[in-house]
Amino acid sequence: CASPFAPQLHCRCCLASGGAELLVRGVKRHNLELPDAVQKMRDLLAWVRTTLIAERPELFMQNDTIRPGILVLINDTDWELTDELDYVLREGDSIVFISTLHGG
Amino acid sequence: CASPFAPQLHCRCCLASGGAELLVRGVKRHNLELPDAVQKMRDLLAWVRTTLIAERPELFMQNDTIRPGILVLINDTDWELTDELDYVLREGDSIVFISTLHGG
Amino acid sequence: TEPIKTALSKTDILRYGRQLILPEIGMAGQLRLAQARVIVVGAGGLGCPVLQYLAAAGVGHLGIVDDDVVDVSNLHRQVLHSEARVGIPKCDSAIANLKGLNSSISYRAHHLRLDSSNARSILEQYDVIVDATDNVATRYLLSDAGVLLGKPVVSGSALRGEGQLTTYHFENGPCYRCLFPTPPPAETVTNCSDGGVLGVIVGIIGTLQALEVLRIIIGQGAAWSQKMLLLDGFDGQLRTIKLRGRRDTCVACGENPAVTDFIDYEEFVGTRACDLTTEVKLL
Amino acid sequence: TEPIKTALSKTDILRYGRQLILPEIGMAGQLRLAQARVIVVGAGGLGCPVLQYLAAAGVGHLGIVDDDVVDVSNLHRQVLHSEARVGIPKCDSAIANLKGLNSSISYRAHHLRLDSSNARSILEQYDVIVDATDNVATRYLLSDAGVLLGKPVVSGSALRGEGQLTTYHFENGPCYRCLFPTPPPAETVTNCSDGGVLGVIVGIIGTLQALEVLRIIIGQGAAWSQKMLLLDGFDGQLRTIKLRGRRDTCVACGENPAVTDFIDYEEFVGTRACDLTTEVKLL
Ligand SMILES: [Zn+2]
Ligand SMILES: [Zn+2]
Repeated sequence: CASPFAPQLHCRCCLASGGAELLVRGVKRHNLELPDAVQKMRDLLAWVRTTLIAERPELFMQNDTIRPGILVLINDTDWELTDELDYVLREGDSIVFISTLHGG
Repeated sequence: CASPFAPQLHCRCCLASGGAELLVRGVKRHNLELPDAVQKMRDLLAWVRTTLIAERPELFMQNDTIRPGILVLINDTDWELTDELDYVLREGDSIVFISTLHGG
Repeated sequence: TEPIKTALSKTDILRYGRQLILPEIGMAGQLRLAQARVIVVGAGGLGCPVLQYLAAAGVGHLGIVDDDVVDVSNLHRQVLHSEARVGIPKCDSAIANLKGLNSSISYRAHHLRLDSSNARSILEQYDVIVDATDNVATRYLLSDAGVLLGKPVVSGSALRGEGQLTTYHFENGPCYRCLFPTPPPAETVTNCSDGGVLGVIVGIIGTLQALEVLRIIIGQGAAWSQKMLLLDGFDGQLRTIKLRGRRDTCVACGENPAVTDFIDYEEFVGTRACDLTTEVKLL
Repeated sequence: TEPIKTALSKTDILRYGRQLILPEIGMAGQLRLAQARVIVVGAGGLGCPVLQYLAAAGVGHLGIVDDDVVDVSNLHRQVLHSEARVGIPKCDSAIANLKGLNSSISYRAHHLRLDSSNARSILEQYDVIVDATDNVATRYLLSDAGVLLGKPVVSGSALRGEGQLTTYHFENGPCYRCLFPTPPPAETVTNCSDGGVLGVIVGIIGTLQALEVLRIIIGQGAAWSQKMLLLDGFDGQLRTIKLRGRRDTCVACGENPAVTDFIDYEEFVGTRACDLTTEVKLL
């Protein structure tokens, strides 16, 4: 998908970093073509869990939402500043899952 | 004007840095309301020179274009990748003048 | 406690002249730096560049907390230490180097592991807390310290080719618990010794932490409060993301805080602070 | 010339273990670092962090060009030097410090000012050129050297609270002359000694330059070719801008280059390389 430095159109870009990429096949950038059933972030999380995650889905989600320690960004903004699970996805949205780092 | 990290709407943002701000009243961010006569970058340069620059305009422009050592960015892209002087300004464009630095 | 400096000397003006002439610093800013007290928790990969640039800039009082000793495997990223000082405490090794760079700073070594029993008495002596640690338990401790003692916490972290930087509890910004009310599963936590890190990543994040501390001291405000800087060195990307503000319901910094004193952080995060024994490292 | 290292020793593996385990480095990447030859032009504010992190990471051969001696007014930003080494050449001071950090690197001091008479014989010995200088003339010289000798130039600069970073002559990226065919008016040029600089700004840009060099050596490509990183420390902003590519009409790297050998750069830019005597400093 498009780099974060360019406008994102015609793709729903899904990025994982900070280690969260290890859950989604070790790949940081996913250019997703989502089925029509995926309308909200709630649907996207469930879809990512079943489609992209091969093992240990509990390290991605807990109780129908993201597990503690992963930040969710919608267009570079903390999803807590949006409707979170109820956020309605739009064409070209950039979704990022960041596992926070603890090393130093 | 809006920060470069937020979408720029309803403003033509003009930014100067790297020392170029010293030419435009020492201010880095200018939220410009341009008269209708300013349509292209060519017009903008002339308008900035007469409106914002108090002294020594030759340190901003030479021969009707920007002087050597100042990079011009249109929406974070080198203006050489656009139509340069003939670029037609659009509502919300971010224009940046960067004087390159030489210290170290 | 030493007397507070009230004026710059001629020597100071010679030494700091190149930054004194900046309007954002000036004589007043340089004097604020000289009076400032900063505690850097962790004299490892992040702590080294933070200490180096704060000492160089003339921050008058620098405290260092670390209970570890220098190992040869640290030297690819912990640039204040040296081959000759392998085996000696990192606090002492760092101070030996820093004294050579700027002998006019007052350095204080706290050669211990921070916990609920000692955090208050140490941290209350300082104005700004730098989180340069490598484990989740100490990050919660430092965030709570920021809230309980009313000090900003400039927090950096790094792993593999990535780094993150944010400032907690500054003006209306969030604390660590606002972002992460629940600790991550212990098995998802990896530190640099286990997961590896490219040395220059901690160098970049550490120098940016030093900038943030200097901004706070001279009254320019924090650049990364309610924001997080993300560095991906192998992707070649630097991005700033927008974070939530302070949460009214936060148990530490909210309206009705439940956390009114330091707790047992190792128990809270369910792992030892030093992360020596984690086994599964999926994340 | 020393023999080229063909395998890592057990000591290397102990020392670099934490970065060796990264898939982007591995044994092969670490060996490439050991074999690499990097020249850092300028052992000042930018050069110090570049050298520190390249030496720590195990870049096998480091050359340093600088004709200056350490002054106490350097110490607020030039963190490899020390109070005890004031008055000695910066090359030697830097190497004294770096040897303590990593004695296994081969260091070479070039205690001189680069000009058209000595540039080729010095620079051709290295694989990557780091531009950590403080004047326009040497920047043109290093860019031309990159083109004439076929080497990438990782260029950093800083002034006051701002910094810039870009890589010249890497794959299809521009050289300095592609961006700036004409030198700026001499009166608009200010260096750090005259204009001042916040020390940590050069620290941030220098560590980012070190990252760029490491990326190039291990074959990850340049992150800032055809791009420029802009840091505004007092604004708290880091931005990456998109630059033009290589210009067909460039007199140095274009289709029909007019610059086929080194020229007199001080004459070209109309000012002395050391910028000692500029007076009007509007920009
Ligand atoms: Zn909170
Ligand atoms: Zn060129």
